Amino acid sequence: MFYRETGQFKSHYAEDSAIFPIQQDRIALYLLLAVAFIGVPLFATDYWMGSILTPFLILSLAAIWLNILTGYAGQLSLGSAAFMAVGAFTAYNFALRMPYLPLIVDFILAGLVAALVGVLFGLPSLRIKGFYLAVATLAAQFFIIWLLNRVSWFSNNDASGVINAPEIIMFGHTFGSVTERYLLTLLIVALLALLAKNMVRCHIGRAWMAIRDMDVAAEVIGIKMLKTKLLAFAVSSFYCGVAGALWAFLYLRTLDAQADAFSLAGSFQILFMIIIGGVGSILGSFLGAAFIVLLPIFLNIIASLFGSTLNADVVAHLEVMIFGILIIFFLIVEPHGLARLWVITKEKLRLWPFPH
Amino acid sequence: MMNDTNTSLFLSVNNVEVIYDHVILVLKGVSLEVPEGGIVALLGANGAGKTTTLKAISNLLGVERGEVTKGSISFRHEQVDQLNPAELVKRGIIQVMEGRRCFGHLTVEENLLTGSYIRHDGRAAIRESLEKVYHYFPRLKVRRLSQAGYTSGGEQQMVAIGRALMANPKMILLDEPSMGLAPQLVEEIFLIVKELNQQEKVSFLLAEQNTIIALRYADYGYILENGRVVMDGDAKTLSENEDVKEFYLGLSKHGRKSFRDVKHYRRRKRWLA
Amino acid sequence: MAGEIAFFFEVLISGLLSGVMYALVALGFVLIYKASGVLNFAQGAMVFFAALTYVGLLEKGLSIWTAIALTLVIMLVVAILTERLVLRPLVNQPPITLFMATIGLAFFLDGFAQLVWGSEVRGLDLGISESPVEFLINHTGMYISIFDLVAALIAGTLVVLLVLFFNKTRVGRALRAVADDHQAALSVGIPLQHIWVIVWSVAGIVALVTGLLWGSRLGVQYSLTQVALKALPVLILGGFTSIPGAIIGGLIIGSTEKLAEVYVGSYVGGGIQEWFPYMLAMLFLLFRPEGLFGERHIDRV
Amino acid sequence: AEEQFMPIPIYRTGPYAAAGIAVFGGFMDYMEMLNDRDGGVNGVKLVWEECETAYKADRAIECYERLKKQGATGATAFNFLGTPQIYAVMDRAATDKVPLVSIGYGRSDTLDGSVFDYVFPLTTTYWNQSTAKIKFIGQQEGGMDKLKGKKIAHVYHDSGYGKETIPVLELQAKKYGFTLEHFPVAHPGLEQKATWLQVRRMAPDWVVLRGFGVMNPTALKEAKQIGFPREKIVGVWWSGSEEDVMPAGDAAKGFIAAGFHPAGTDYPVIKEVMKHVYDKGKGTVDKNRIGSIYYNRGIIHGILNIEAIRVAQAKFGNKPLTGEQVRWGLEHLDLTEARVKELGAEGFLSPMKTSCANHEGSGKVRFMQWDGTKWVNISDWIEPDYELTMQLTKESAAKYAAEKGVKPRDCKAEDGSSL
Amino acid sequence: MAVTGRRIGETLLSVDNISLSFGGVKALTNISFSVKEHEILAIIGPNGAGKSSMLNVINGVYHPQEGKITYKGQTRAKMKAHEAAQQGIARTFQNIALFKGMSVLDNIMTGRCLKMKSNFLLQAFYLGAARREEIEHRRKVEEIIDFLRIESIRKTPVGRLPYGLQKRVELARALAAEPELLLLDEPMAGMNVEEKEDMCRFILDVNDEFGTTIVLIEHDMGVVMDISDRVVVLDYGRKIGDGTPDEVRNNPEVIEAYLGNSH
Ligand SMILES: Nc1ncnc2c1ncn2[C@@H]1O[C@H](COP(=O)(O)OP(=O)(O)OP(=O)(O)O)[C@@H](O)[C@H]1O
Ligand SMILES: Nc1ncnc2c1ncn2[C@@H]1O[C@H](COP(=O)(O)OP(=O)(O)OP(=O)(O)O)[C@@H](O)[C@H]1O
Ligand SMILES: CC(C)C[C@H](N)C(=O)O
Ligand SMILES: [Mg+2]
Ligand SMILES: [Mg+2]
Repeated sequence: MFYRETGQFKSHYAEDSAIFPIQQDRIALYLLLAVAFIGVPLFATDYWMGSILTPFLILSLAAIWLNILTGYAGQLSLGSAAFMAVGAFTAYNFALRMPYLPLIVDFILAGLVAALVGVLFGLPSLRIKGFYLAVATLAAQFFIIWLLNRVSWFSNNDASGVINAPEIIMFGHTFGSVTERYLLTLLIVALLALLAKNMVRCHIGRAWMAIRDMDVAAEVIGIKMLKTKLLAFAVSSFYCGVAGALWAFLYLRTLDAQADAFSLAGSFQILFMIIIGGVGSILGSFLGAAFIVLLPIFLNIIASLFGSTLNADVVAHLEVMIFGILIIFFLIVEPHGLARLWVITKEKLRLWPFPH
Repeated sequence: MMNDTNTSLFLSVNNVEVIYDHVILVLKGVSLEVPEGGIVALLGANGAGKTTTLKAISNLLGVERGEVTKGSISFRHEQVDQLNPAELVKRGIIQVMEGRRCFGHLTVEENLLTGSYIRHDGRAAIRESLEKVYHYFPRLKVRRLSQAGYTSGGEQQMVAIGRALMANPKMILLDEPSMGLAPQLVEEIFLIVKELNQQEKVSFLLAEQNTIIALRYADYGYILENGRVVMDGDAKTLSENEDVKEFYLGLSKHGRKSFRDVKHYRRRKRWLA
Repeated sequence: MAGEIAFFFEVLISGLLSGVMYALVALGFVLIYKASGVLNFAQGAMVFFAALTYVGLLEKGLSIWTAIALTLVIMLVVAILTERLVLRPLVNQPPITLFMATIGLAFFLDGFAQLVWGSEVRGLDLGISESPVEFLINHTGMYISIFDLVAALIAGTLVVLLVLFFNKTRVGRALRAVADDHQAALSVGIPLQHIWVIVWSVAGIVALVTGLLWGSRLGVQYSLTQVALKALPVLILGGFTSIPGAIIGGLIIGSTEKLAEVYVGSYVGGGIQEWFPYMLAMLFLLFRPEGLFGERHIDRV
Repeated sequence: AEEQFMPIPIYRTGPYAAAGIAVFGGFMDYMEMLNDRDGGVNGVKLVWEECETAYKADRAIECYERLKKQGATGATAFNFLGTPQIYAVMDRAATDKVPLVSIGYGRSDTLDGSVFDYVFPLTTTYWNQSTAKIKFIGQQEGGMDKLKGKKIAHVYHDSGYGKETIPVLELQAKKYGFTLEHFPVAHPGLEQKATWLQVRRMAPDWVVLRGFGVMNPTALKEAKQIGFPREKIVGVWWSGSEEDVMPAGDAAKGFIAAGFHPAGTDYPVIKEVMKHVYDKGKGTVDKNRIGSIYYNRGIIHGILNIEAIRVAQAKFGNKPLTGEQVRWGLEHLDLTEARVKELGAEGFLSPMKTSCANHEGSGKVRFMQWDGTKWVNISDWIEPDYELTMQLTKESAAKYAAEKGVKPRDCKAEDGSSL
Repeated sequence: MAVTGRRIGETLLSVDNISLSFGGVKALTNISFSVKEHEILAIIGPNGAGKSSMLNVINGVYHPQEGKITYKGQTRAKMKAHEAAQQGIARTFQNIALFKGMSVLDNIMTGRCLKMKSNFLLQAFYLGAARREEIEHRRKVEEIIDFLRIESIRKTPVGRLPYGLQKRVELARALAAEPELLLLDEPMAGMNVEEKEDMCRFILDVNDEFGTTIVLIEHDMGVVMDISDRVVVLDYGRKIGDGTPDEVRNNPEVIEAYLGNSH
């Protein structure tokens, strides 16, 4: 009833191709941003901001990388986590070795170096497709982590290989508190998400989708395979690199080539996010990250409520099982992910209360 | 609807409604009947719902998130809407899907053999059917060892039809059999249809855009528009209807007009009133 | 034989034998890929589940053969339930969706196996000796263990059986049809459901064999799920759809990774066998994008 | 009643679950026993909550943040049971004033309490342990001088944990003149053929094994397959549980591992746990796991953590304590022979004493050998080579302090201790 | 029947002695013909004759083993598909090759990819040039949408459209590139007469209004004979006829091989 677009006429193509052409959506977005930027810092606990929302945002960014690459450009990759590691270590080394650079530059460099590495490992995609490519990207995953681990220069010759990230000083301000770090993360993520959204709705995004959907036809139309694919690798790896730097600097505040987030498990986790969230949807990246990051924690919290009544071992395994079941359940409900579920719900809402 | 078919009632579709994705209503109560040994044509513009109707019968909708939400379908007095496609094929209904849908990685011959999966009458019998298909489509024999994915569009269409024949069906749902076939071959396919119909008593329900030929070979026809049957009747009656002539046969009062002369302006169809 | 040369051969042969163990895992993947065009992420979990169920049953006092039989029955039930509850509702969905569903399944099986049997580490003794073959030590100076030889034998037999099964039965053809186009396969009367149950059951059997062999090596514990990682490069090298490809791929990967680790690894700090197989497989794909025996991707307009 | 909150960042899932469940199980059972027997600690009831880390640093951080403010006075102390986790949480803990306790693992240089106020690598650090290992090998060879020219292979878990001892080993190789080669094994360590073939080629006199989880039985099996005597393999104590050797079956016989406490149930403290917990139908682990190495290590965790609470209560009063107060307790642990006996842990826990400068407190190591069914002690308590490790610790801690801008406390002034 | 405002000009494209084979299969043997500016040329022939392959050769999807192609005066043996696009060759496909995951509008917009120049950073920030460019091209695309009368399905994902409309969208996408040479592979397959009439109208209009040269493959002889200026007939890889519709219609070899007697 209330979710209607009647009365909203568009007189310009610009309006029609806005990110949120429907006014209610725009209002909702502004509200969401207001909550995120103002409400959360005011009301949320440090635990929520620092340990749930911050990693959630960073992982959303990583999910955006994979969504650009897989969801839009159709190149399946299982090397996400390694590219995050590249970003993290790049930022660290620039911060360490060129302390005069502003940290924000380090982050950008983290993205750029990751982009470079991404392009390098993206080259095989010109010949290899589908699951073959996915498995081949594991080469990147294992090789990069091995290299970071083996060449101790990357971790400043630290014996354990576990190093602490430097203080976050930007614009002459030290981001010491959880709230500040959360806000910084939010700002970066929101900005990059906006850029991603812009890209995918522009020419370049369409080119990516075209090679995803049918590469031969795309080529016939005049899309340059090499350039477009590699650009997808570059842009998305940039995101991943930044995500990695944020992860190390703003969330974990340690760097470790062996960290779970940089391991194969991390790569898979990011893949889960986009599949659950919705392949080919920026919104889906966020929804998926929420699902994958928050669900286990919620399950764990719920489980701890039963702590006394149920055997803890049983609960731990039940958690894993339920997580698995929920994945399957959501896929069956909507194979195209949560974002699609959201769209369909909106479509129904539009028709409500008159079906069909 | 058909009045004298109760005795030979074969396939009957009653007031079927289909919804895709829980929101898109496509068929809005379609009813039709195919008598035993009949050839029935399903005509209609693009998007009218012909394919959907056929898939509703063969129960292939489920995998596209489509759903029969109302109505019923029976085949030889048996309710079949709940049967899975394999069961239906066993009972003798097989669909030739629109757009060929060959198994790209299988060779032409392997494609044909997949059609005999449900059969248990021995290798020799299957071999015989295979020869029969090759007899109908000699081109396939030439290409039998090529991967179907690399054959031409028309060849793939032949594979798709041949594959269905391999199941020894009693009733074939043919979705746009003529699409992409050279004129001779179209003629040939319809001749094959006729032959199967007459000699092996196979019934046909065919969705076809080539109305001229469809009405020439069919006994009966339904016209579907926007998910509803708007007209039905003997093939003859239909082909004499003014609207059908104009919109489906491309004939005006003065015979066939050249495609060059068509203007975008057009008359309204009467049944849309 | 001179020391270095003998050592080279020893590395080579142990590599080949490890390769057979990898191939065993890869087989399970191939089966399911053939039938649905999807990488079955749950294969590792199935290996773990099968092995754990088997030792669990042994602990309950069952005899070896009853335990094996019962485990097989349980794997069949898993196959049926998987088809009914996971695959059937997802027919005709893009491969990536099915892939994700198998990931969900993997979580479930991991959790379920440990829920039922606990997460303790268990030993598994198949009664096959791990000692090196004396004869070979005495005559060639090479240390090759009996266990490895037996494992190779079992894997070889399994491959032969599977190849026969898929080439001599109509199921084989139907499988490939299903992998190409679920809906079209349905339309010609291929009962997807049965096919999937069959394939998942066979994959379950392969998982049990794999689980027993690997489990007796590593102990039956959660890490068994990780053996799947060893199979992936084998898969791409051999081709996702080829059973012989799994064996050949396994042999190539196994031997080259060992040689690389021993002869190259020491110069760069070691541990290169983590990535070496993947790199090798990737480079190989540049020349043959469908692996050694995989089916070519059909690209036509 | 008043309650003292203990966070339990356990791992019940993943490749290392066996360790997580048993160690934390012992820990929780010990607390349960105290609650049942004494009504807690001096009238303050012990409460705890689990959080699953899956042995992952990132989840550990989340658990840390979730639990650090729980309970009336916040978390008592965190025992993460994992070196990477300690590294990851260290800075946060210092800021939040919550102590981290790492019993037999963690970052070795945190021994230096003047720099790392909030980290307590109680009993023995990896560095100290490692020197004890080499001493043990020396003893077996008939004297440290006999090590000259010997070959030692170092097979380690390729992780922060595994690499921790490389610098110490290198120093010792130089000092005693043995050749050392490093062989990393990638997590989780399923495939070690190539590694052991290389070991065979090197033909070392001894192998030092720093494994965890599945890496251990696999290593032992491979060793057997290449015919390397298990009696010449000395493992870290995370290679020395029943779970590490049982899956290897026959292949594990003769394998030697370090330890800082025995297995078995013949100790009053364990009897108490059985009586007050298991006999009442409670308890977190399978009964037959009681007395296993991991479980007993959990009991040690219980004893040491709770003892710190007691010590702190003596100073701050018998009420729930903050992390900061418990920290004081941890720094003033003094488990004398007599006190250990009181605790029912005679022969179970070696006496120890912490100070401002030394957060480790003990450092003695003992070696045991697997006879196919159980661990048998084969050595006395061996003192680490403090001379070597303290130097390294000081340097490393100083470097950390400089990097982080931490001003080391003046321990001389505080309690007269120094390294 | 001459249409006003349309003059057939010089040779735009000529193929010379093209031979193409796949493994053992000879898809094309020694084919030569030429296409003149503003002309509508039809290629007909039985199934598997090599018609689609011929189009694939012209726009660089297949590379013939022998022969050469002269387009706008430039002779070459081989070119890449996207180069062909750059030179103004656009096409539609026999098995619809739309981008299934995108909306109709986006599909058509991809057709203009060669005309969009702003770099991706500008696009990311959606600034100035990039924004203007998007909107300007959108305007152009809307014209095509109007022209083909598919306004109402603009935002629909193409996968949901019925077959006939998909074909129309594909044409729109090709038109969006404003090609000089348009290759249409069975644009009217699967349409009923009414829809074919529409399609013919569109093709003729494109040819008329934009002066686009068109090569089309079609099995409906009515259509072919009515709208094409010239017809090339292929049979199993060989050319067996080339001439005006009337000439071809009466060529006995063509009748034998393709038309049969009913036409
Ligand atoms: N999977 C689907 N999801 C959503 N809508 C669909 C789906 N399949 C078909 N439709 C819609 O249903 C309507 C009828 O489609 P159908 O394919 O049955 O038409 P048709 O008569 O066969 O047309 P054509 O002659 O083009 O083949 C169309 O409007 C189409 O958009
Ligand atoms: N990529 C390919 N690989 C192998 N064979 C091919 C390939 N492309 C086409 N062919 C073969 O070349 C021959 C000509 O095919 P083409 O598609 O050009 O036919 P067509 O004239 O378009 O037929 P139709 O009218 O049926 O579409 C066919 O026999 C086909 O099987
Ligand atoms: C149980 C663990 C504390 C051992 C581990 N490998 C570590 O030191 O991190
Ligand atoms: Mg249709
Ligand atoms: Mg063609």
